[in-house]
Amino acid sequence: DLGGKFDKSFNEAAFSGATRWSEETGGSFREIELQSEAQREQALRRFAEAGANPIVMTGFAFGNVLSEVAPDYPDTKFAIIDMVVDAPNVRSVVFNEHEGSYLVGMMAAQASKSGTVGFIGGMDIPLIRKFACGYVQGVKAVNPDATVIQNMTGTTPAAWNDPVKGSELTKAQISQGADVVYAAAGGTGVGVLQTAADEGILSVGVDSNQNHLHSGKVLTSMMKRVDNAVYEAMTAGVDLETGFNVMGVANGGIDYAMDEHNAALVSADMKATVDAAKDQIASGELAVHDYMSDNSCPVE
Amino acid sequence: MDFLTLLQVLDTSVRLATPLLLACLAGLYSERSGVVDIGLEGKMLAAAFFAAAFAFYSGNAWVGLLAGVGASIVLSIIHGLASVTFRGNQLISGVAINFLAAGMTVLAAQSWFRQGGRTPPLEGAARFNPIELPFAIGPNDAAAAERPLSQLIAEAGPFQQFYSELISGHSILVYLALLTVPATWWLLFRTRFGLRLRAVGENPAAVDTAGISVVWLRYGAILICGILCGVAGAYLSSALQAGFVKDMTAGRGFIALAALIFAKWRPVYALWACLLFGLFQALELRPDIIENLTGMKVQVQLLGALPYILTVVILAGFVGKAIPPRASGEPYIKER
Amino acid sequence: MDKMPKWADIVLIPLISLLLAAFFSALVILAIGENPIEALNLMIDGALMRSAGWGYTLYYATNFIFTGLAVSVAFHARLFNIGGEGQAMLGGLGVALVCLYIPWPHWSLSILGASVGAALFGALWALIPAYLQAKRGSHIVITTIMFNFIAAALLNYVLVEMLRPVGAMDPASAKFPDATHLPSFQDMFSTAETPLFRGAPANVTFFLSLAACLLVWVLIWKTRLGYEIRAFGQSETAAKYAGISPVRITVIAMLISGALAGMMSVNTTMGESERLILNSTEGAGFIGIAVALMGRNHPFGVLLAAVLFGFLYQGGAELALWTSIPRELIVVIQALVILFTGALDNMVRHPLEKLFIALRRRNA
Amino acid sequence: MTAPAIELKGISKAFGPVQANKDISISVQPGTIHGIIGENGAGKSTLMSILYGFYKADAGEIFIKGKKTLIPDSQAAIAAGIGMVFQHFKLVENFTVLENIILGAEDGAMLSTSLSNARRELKHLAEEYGLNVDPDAVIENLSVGHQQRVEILKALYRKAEILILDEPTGVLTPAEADQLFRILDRLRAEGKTIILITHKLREIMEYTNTVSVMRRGQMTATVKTEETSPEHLAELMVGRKVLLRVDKAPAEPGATVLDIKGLRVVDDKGVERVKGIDLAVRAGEIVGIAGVAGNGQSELLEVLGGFAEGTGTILMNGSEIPLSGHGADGQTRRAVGISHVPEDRQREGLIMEFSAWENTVFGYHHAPEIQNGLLMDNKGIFAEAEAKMERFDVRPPDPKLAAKNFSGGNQQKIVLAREIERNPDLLLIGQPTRGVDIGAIEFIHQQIVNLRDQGKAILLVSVELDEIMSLSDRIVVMFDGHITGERDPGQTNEKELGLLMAGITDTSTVAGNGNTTPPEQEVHANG
Ligand SMILES: Nc1ncnc2c1ncn2[C@@H]1O[C@H](COP(=O)(O)OP(=O)(O)OP(=O)(O)O)[C@@H](O)[C@H]1O
Ligand SMILES: Nc1ncnc2c1ncn2[C@@H]1O[C@H](COP(=O)(O)OP(=O)(O)OP(=O)(O)O)[C@@H](O)[C@H]1O
Ligand SMILES: [Mg+2]
Ligand SMILES: [Mg+2]
Repeated sequence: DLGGKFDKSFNEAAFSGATRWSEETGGSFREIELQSEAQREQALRRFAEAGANPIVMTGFAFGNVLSEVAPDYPDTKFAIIDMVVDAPNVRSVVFNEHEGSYLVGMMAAQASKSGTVGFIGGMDIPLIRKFACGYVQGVKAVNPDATVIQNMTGTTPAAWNDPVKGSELTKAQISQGADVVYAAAGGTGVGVLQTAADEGILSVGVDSNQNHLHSGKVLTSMMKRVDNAVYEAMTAGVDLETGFNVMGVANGGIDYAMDEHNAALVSADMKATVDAAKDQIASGELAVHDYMSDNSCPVE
Repeated sequence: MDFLTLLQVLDTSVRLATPLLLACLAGLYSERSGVVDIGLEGKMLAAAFFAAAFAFYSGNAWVGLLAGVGASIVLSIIHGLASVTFRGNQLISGVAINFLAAGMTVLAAQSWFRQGGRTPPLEGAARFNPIELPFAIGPNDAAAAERPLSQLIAEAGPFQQFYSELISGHSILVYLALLTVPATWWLLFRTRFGLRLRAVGENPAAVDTAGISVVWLRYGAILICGILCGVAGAYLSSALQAGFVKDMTAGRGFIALAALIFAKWRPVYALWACLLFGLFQALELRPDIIENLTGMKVQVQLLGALPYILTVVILAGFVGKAIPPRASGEPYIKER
Repeated sequence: MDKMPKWADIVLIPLISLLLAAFFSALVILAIGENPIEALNLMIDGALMRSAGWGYTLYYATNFIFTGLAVSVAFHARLFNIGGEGQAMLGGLGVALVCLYIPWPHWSLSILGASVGAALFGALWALIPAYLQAKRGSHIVITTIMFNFIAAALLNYVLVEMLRPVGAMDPASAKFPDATHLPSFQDMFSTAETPLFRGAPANVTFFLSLAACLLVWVLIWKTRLGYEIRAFGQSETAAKYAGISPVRITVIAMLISGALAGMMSVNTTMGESERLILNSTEGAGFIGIAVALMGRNHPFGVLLAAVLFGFLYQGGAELALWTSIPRELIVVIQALVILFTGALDNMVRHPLEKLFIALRRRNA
Repeated sequence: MTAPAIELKGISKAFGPVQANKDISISVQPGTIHGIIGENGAGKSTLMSILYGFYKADAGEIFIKGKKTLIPDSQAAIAAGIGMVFQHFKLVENFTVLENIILGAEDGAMLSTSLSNARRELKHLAEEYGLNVDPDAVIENLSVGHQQRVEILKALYRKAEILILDEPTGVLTPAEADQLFRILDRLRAEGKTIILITHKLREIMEYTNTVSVMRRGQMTATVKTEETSPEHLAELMVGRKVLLRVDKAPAEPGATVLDIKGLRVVDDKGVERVKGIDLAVRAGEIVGIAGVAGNGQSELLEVLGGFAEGTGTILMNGSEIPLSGHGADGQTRRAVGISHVPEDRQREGLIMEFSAWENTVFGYHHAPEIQNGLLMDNKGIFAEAEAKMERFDVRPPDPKLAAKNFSGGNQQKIVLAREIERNPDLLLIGQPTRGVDIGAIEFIHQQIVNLRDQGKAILLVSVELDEIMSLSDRIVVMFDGHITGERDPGQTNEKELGLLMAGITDTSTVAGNGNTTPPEQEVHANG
């Protein structure tokens, strides 16, 4: 989606899924980054007419367009990520980001010494509030007295791409006492993680596994397996199963990242606590509130 | 708001004011010579990219700075060609330069690094790192004490807080930018070059008939403008940030122009104006402070628009009719 | 006595400038390792050789006609309106409110209503900078730029907090009712046997923009108001002598300019997306500057330049679709076009003038 | 005879299609004042600007003191000992006198030494030539006369041996002009060479040694001043006989058209420029306002014309007109029968980029007779413009030509044609012939008198005392925002008016003695 292919996060995940597919199968794919809204429809049609099948698109902004285009190309399969489009030849993939955010929130609360953690969102849209809300719930689950400082970077798409501001927001949060920050801000997050590393506090990455960006300084990452979703859609090819597909903790679509870069940061205790919650969510025992369900968040 | 919070906000203001100040002084030279430059934004952007790219290749922030300044100067020369040599419309030339920089930086970044129009992150000596002044509490002390820096500072006395938080710990370019203010004042009002520069912005015909070349004077000013914009851009990508991302100037060139008007084209006022705009931007990052001060929850959108709204308010309310250098914006045409 | 024939001024110079811009664009394409000839072919093929391509080209052109006219009307009063972007955004809001909250029986009525809404909101957004310029002397270039940023924040607030349907992810309004659907070129020109403009967003608003060209032409060159606007633009002191109120003309010219910029949203918001989205203007307000310049601030020139830029946009989209050339190439090409046609046009004009004078001397 | 101070050979210069100078040769003897006259647009300023290196000649050679000299820019001209005072001063308005003087002639890169050196030198020059100016005054606060002194000082500071003055007296009062010529005489006596461009034949006859006449880009004659006469020069200039005096019958004033009571005007800077004026103008008379520029005359005209605001009462044909707020604008004034020829035709009276025909309705574009429904009747306006231009002998008579392409005199004719042909009850007219050549002056004066003879009221402001004396039926003198006196032109003289213009109301010692007209008019002056 708008924000650029190499945001080290959402879009990059989609791209790497596609690349993985192409490397494994030798298939070829075309990709386009859009420059304008009117082009969304155009791109879909042109790809469909050129015989691309399936066509995978990432980002909720395609929703409207797809619902108009899909019926015109009944033989083409579409997959859309982050949005639900009800059409017989469309597979809609949505993620339970609030669940993953909950998990990293728990992690952050445990890692925090000051009892204050931060959240830095990208553009202020419901989706990002959904991230924030899940995160706060996770933090409070561990430490009900914790403070969560929340900032959104901006209100225009430029907010996905403003690391300078991300960096300054991080500094501001640090000066308010935050010692773990969670960046759900696309390219802006690069600045957040950088500053957190510079200033010696911990950060939490998003969408892709960002632990390696500053080894030993990124606590964990909330992984939204967009790459998997894209990979699966492409692997399925014309046989793509259409319909509604929720990716959550339960089916591995959402997870938090553990690897050699953050092994030293996460104690066994911390991991145990988070894994317990993960199991509960997976089994349905624990329901994390979804901001989008009613446009509000039970905790601040 | 306690003293330390105030210092923190001011600290952020200084950091954020630095690119504004450099760009504002750049604009000052240009407009004082009679050439309006709304392409500050584009020059900074181009400089930010080239500085980051060359700093990455060389591993040396100073090499990056030079490259950034070079890129900015190239755009300056284009502006000079358009507005001095070919006596075209200066506003339009500025608009074109902004577009050119916006497109070219991403194009070049993509073609060199293939990372979607950004440069790889800069590390170590490829960045301008904060300088710790003598006796200040800095990251080294924090490392030695094995405690967060913020805590150490919080425990220090007020003067030490002031010194360590606000005065120390900026990158060299911040201090350089601050030094540029008195240097500019001195150059403008105490030297022959300054006299001529001010004159050519007021009445180029007077300069011309006094036997001085209007063209060269203006190119001189435009060149200085390019250098300062170059430093501003390098600061953005290799001091404030660790690398280039597209459109990273985010309107700073325009805010700098507003500051220039607010400052009535005077260097010392420019410092205050830029610090004020820096403060607005710093406050935007601290909704908690605004909420404490006003006792209201502030909408993010309002917060984000705050610097722009305040700019308009200041221009309308406090500056009134600012009188620019008389010849600024008009090409000097002897014969038609 | 003029230095050269009029046709040279209005045709030859832009043409040569354009060629220069094309030449440098080709160099840029070469520099990033692509083939400029192929790129051009691709652009022409995608934008002009298929009816759907034209449908896109004209769709973009419609936007640029409106913003180009907006910039040029203000230019005639020597006001540099860089705020077309923000005015168009607010225009979109006007369109959305009109379409969402008034039950329209038929598109023909709704397009009128939406135009009024768009023009009103666009004009409103231009009013404050105009007033500040006229009364307080606040530089309009700066204030309109600031108002672009403020408009973006305002629109965001309205979309996220007010117009967004509950549960929707997009910061966008609900879809407009069907009665406000504007006939697209496909609806109008396609028949069962010959499908034309398939899926392209060009719609009746294009004809609205043509009408706007005509109206602006009449306004500027045939009416008292236009006379006053031009007089004021040429000399403020003389205008004052003639009893033309600077405040009045500044405000009126900007209102018209803002209204025109706002009307662009009829095309994007009502004609294409059929709902209000956050970023429907997409820089068209800025392209308007280039279009006005290339069109020499004349409505007919604006029309031609708008089509050219429409072609660039559509051709650029095709490039991005089928090659790995980043979309920013188009931004660079725009910059070069603005640079050569707007800022460096004397580079072409001066030698040409000399040439024509020499020719005349020889003939005399 | 010694080598000429300056010799120009075969100078040609074209501005685009306009051939401003065609193969001009001229030689100027050292220690003389050499006059140059010619119609507007004859190429005088261009020629001198070439000599000063401001423009580059297309062809030709320049010899200074017999030596061939290349003058590619003003730097070279200054080095060759040439100084020039342009018609429109080339001063930086918000700089001090001292800063203007050292600009381009600084000693060293630091300002402080240059400034102190210049201060010393300036004092010296001031004493030597009686050129007193405050070195720390800011230019924009100085009178034009003093600004001109600064220009002369600039040249002398640069050790100019040859001084060019382009229409130096156009904006000066008689007293200032006298002083200027005393200084020029002094310079000449020292052996300096002076070139003087002027439209005033009296100055030529009185002060020059030789005079050259230019016409349409060519040098038509160079003669010794003592061997010629004003009539002869005028004929050489214009190519026909010119009437140098205004030919007019005595006035027959009728009813009061304009009645001003207690008018006060405060300018943008908050300075009171008109300090309570009472004045009446009657039908069929020309009232001339004399005064040094900047004593409130301009502001008076601007308030009457509706583009400045004031307080007090003004009755036009017996009914009051608003002086501020709504209705105080040019449109409303025109509607009640006031026409206005502004002082600055290029900045106020015309839109230079508009074609002549569009300019012929400028200010009257709302008039109902030129409307065609909602639109303007452009065809009708064009046809009318063609006729007007013919009646007023505007050259070239091409309505499509942009105003900027006409010479100063012809531009003025376009303005006059527009304002006079409206047949106003009251014509306000400021500096009608400033910088206009004598051929055009003759015509313009005749038009003004004709209008009066049709029974119209005319209020004339001019800094040219000659013009005031010859056109007016009644002369009012303004000083410092007040009226200091009113005189009958037949019964006064330049000396007396000069005293009034300096604010001295006791003029008994120099009062005029021509007492042909009985003092029948009521006196409004209350200096
Ligand atoms: N800078 C210029 N560019 C183009 N044309 C010019 C320029 N200056 C003068 N001209 C033209 O050259 C011709 C000669 O002009 P010039 O100013 O030398 O006349 P002049 O004799 O000084 O007239 P005046 O008595 O009005 O001062 C005129 O036709 C004028 O329009
Ligand atoms: N830069 C220029 N370009 C074109 N024409 C010019 C230029 N400068 C002067 N002219 C023209 O040259 C002629 C003479 O110019 P000059 O500057 O002497 O003014 P003028 O018309 O004599 O007016 P005045 O002497 O009353 O100020 C005018 O026709 C004027 O329009
Ligand atoms: Mg002249
Ligand atoms: Mg003249």
